[in-house]
Amino acid sequence: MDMDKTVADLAEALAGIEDGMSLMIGGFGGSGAPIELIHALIDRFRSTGSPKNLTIINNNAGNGRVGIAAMIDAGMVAKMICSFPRSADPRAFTEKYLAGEIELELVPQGTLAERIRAGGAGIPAFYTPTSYGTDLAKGKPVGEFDGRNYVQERWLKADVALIKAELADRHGNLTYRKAGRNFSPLMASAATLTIVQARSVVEPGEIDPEQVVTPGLFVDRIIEIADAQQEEALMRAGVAYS
Amino acid sequence: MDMDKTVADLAEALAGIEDGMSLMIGGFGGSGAPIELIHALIDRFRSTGSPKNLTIINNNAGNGRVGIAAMIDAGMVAKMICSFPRSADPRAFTEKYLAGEIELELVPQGTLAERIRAGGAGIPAFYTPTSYGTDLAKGKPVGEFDGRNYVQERWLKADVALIKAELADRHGNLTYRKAGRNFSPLMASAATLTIVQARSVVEPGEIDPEQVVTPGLFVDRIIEIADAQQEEALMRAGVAYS
Amino acid sequence: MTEKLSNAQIAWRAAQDIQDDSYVNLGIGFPEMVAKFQPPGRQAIFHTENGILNFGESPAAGEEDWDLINAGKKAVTLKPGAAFFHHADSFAMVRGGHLDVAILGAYEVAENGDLANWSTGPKGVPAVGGAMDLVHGAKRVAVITDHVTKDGRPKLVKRCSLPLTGVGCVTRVYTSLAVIDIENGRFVLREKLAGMSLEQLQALTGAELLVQGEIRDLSAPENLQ
Amino acid sequence: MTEKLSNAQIAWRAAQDIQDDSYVNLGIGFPEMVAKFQPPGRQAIFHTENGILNFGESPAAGEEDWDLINAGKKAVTLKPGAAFFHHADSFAMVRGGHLDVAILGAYEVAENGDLANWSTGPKGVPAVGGAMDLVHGAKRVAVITDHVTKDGRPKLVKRCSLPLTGVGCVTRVYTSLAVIDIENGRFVLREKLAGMSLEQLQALTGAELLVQGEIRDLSAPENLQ
Repeated sequence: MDMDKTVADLAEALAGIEDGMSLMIGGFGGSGAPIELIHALIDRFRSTGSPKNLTIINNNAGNGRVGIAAMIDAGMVAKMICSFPRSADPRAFTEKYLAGEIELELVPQGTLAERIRAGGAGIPAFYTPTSYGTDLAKGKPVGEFDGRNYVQERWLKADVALIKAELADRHGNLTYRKAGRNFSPLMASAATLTIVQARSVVEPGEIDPEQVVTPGLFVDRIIEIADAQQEEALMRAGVAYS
Repeated sequence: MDMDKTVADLAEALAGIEDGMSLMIGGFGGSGAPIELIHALIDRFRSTGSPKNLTIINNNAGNGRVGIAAMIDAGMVAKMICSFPRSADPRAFTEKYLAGEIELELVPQGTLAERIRAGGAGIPAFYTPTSYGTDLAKGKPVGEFDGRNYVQERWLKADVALIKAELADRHGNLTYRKAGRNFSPLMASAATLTIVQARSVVEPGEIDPEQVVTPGLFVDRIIEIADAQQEEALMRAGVAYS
Repeated sequence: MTEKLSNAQIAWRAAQDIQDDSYVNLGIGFPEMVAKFQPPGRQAIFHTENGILNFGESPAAGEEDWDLINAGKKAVTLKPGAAFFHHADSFAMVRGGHLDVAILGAYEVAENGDLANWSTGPKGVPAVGGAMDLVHGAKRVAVITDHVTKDGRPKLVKRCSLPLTGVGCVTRVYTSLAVIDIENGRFVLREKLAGMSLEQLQALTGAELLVQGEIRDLSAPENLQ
Repeated sequence: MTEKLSNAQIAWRAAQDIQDDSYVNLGIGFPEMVAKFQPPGRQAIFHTENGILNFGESPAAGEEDWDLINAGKKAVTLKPGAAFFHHADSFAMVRGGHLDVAILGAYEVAENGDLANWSTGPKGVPAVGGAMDLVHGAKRVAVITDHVTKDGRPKLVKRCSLPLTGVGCVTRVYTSLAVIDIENGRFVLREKLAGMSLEQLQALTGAELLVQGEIRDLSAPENLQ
């Protein structure tokens, strides 16, 4: 029968996310953040105590009291892998970090993107000039090519990716909205289970094949969230998901 | 003033291509092959004796007696870097190769694509499972990651890229036609000088920012060729560019 | 009873193992035939190296669009839900383990899973294409092949004598005579033609065939096109 | 005569060196101000790490689209000819040498071109963002900064004492007092405020200022907004 990756509800979309897993979460600040998927996962944690001890991979570490910040507040997150754990309102992460209750792996932004891309592309390691000679390169192998020094970086994969898309067809072909694209196409390729909330689910063929940004083979589950919330707007409105 | 990368004619588009340079030429078979740029370069060689001793980077090594095959026939090409120097009519390359008159660097197709992408992305080297344990890995460093063996491959850059696009705006933002995309976005990023023939040149803003495939910063010159020839059609018609 | 399966029958047999909703790459040439024999009710999505997902059959003669071709440079069509992408993204799909199965041809397959399918030796013009990439990454790498060469020598061997495409990469071989899994560096016989004895098959095979449990009859419809 | 240039004046001065048709990345915070002072008749195209080329000014209050932001998470607009792309492509532009100039802030710049601009030490929450990527790749990496810290210590130093962002990466520094090139591991003075002597400037600088040829007057329009 014709392929259909849509699921009935948020609970089904998030099934199988377990304690200790690594989650890549799309978005750069509030742009592209899959708030409904995140909040539904928080709901599950509140009602069942799971998933916890999660490693979250995102450029940032949450803003205000919603989204990733609310996951941190709820106590679901053991470790953040990110480039910039600051924001307009970084309290959720800052408090836990300074209390020693959350681990931080700080990765330069371009290296973070390239490591995720490498994870999706089957490239176990690559060399980059970024961070050479700095504290963030400590302990990493270095290599010299054509007289210039580089740091060897490893791929980054995850158990799950949570992604916000604009259009999704039932096969999982995706488009994104404006700069909401950011890390999401990379993360979709680097996770074992890629879960997408899309503003609109359409029939295969309704997205021009030349305009597909994430081809469907990277996507496992799709749920339509027509009126998704925007993290930045929630944060500015002072909303706390608690 | 507003950026304008269009040039007046093919001669201006190709200015500065000199003996001994490396040229990435877009296309996979006839799909995406910039025939008018190639043939204009052959014209220049015929009238001036230059450019010659070129290194050509393409998936294939020409077909029939047009395009890259005609460059080889004309005696402009010293070396091919490609994955598959065979075609429906591979005589041009085969004859020169068997006569020892042209050098071949054979690269697995995915490794060729990734090396070019690495060239454009500032990644001097990466590891891939492809070709491990085969003749094509001989002499290359190997590395073990998570118990599996990989081959270290180097980036590939070129002096010039010749690209066929569908739409180009004056800033150099490009779209491609169907599978004519193939290596072209990678090559556009990995060459010092990227020269594009586009079916249609449009004003900035006429290509939806979400549908740009090659952003303009990778492009240096644009020429509109409204009725471009198709290599496969020429080959099947028995055309020889001589 | 057939003396041996035709190429179409081998392709048919391989197609029966492709699960619904699979992402599949078929090597150029003979393996392309597998696409014709998808069981009714199942949908596989086909990937081609030059940047298309979910392409379909060849267009009618005269309807070809030469910007819409597969890795074998043959004109194809698109199915609803197709996508285009560039070559680096295409091989990210391959190398990154996103294809469920790749089905390739072979000159030789060794019992340790080594595959030789790109070069018959130092003569002529070497050409590798995407074969060395495809053997790494797809979750399952299968081979379809005649059981023996045109001059009767085994293609299933102890160790490959021809230049390798990949090391330890093949997990199943569909031949004109048998279906054989490669497990722990050994050929394990799963199916053989009913009219052929194990001894006959072994005599045509260059390494020992292990028997573990039932050996099913290998059969395929007659008159496949 | 100004005692020192304001931030706006430093940004204005840096903007004068951005050539027509340049591709430019401005670090978050103070460097973003450079975009306001492009000379008339010149067009630079601005890149932001989160995947936009050719973005424009902030929208009016209330008109923000929070999917259309820059690396500083500020709402922006698009100019005709803009493009979106994902983060790996965005940093391919950075790392691959496709930007003509990156203009960044600094805690310290050393005469060997080392830059420290991401961490003031082990206290608090460390955050690096794209700074370590931007310092490698752009054809020209310039810094804009006050000449001294708030408590009067030199920011241009012999060797950085704070954690490095990049090694030997800065080629020009625009300060509140001077324009200084970094060549062969030395500070070369190009411009200084007319009312300031070389000795006064040297006293505020943590490493020797080389003088090669003419030293021009550093000046910028008053009342820049």
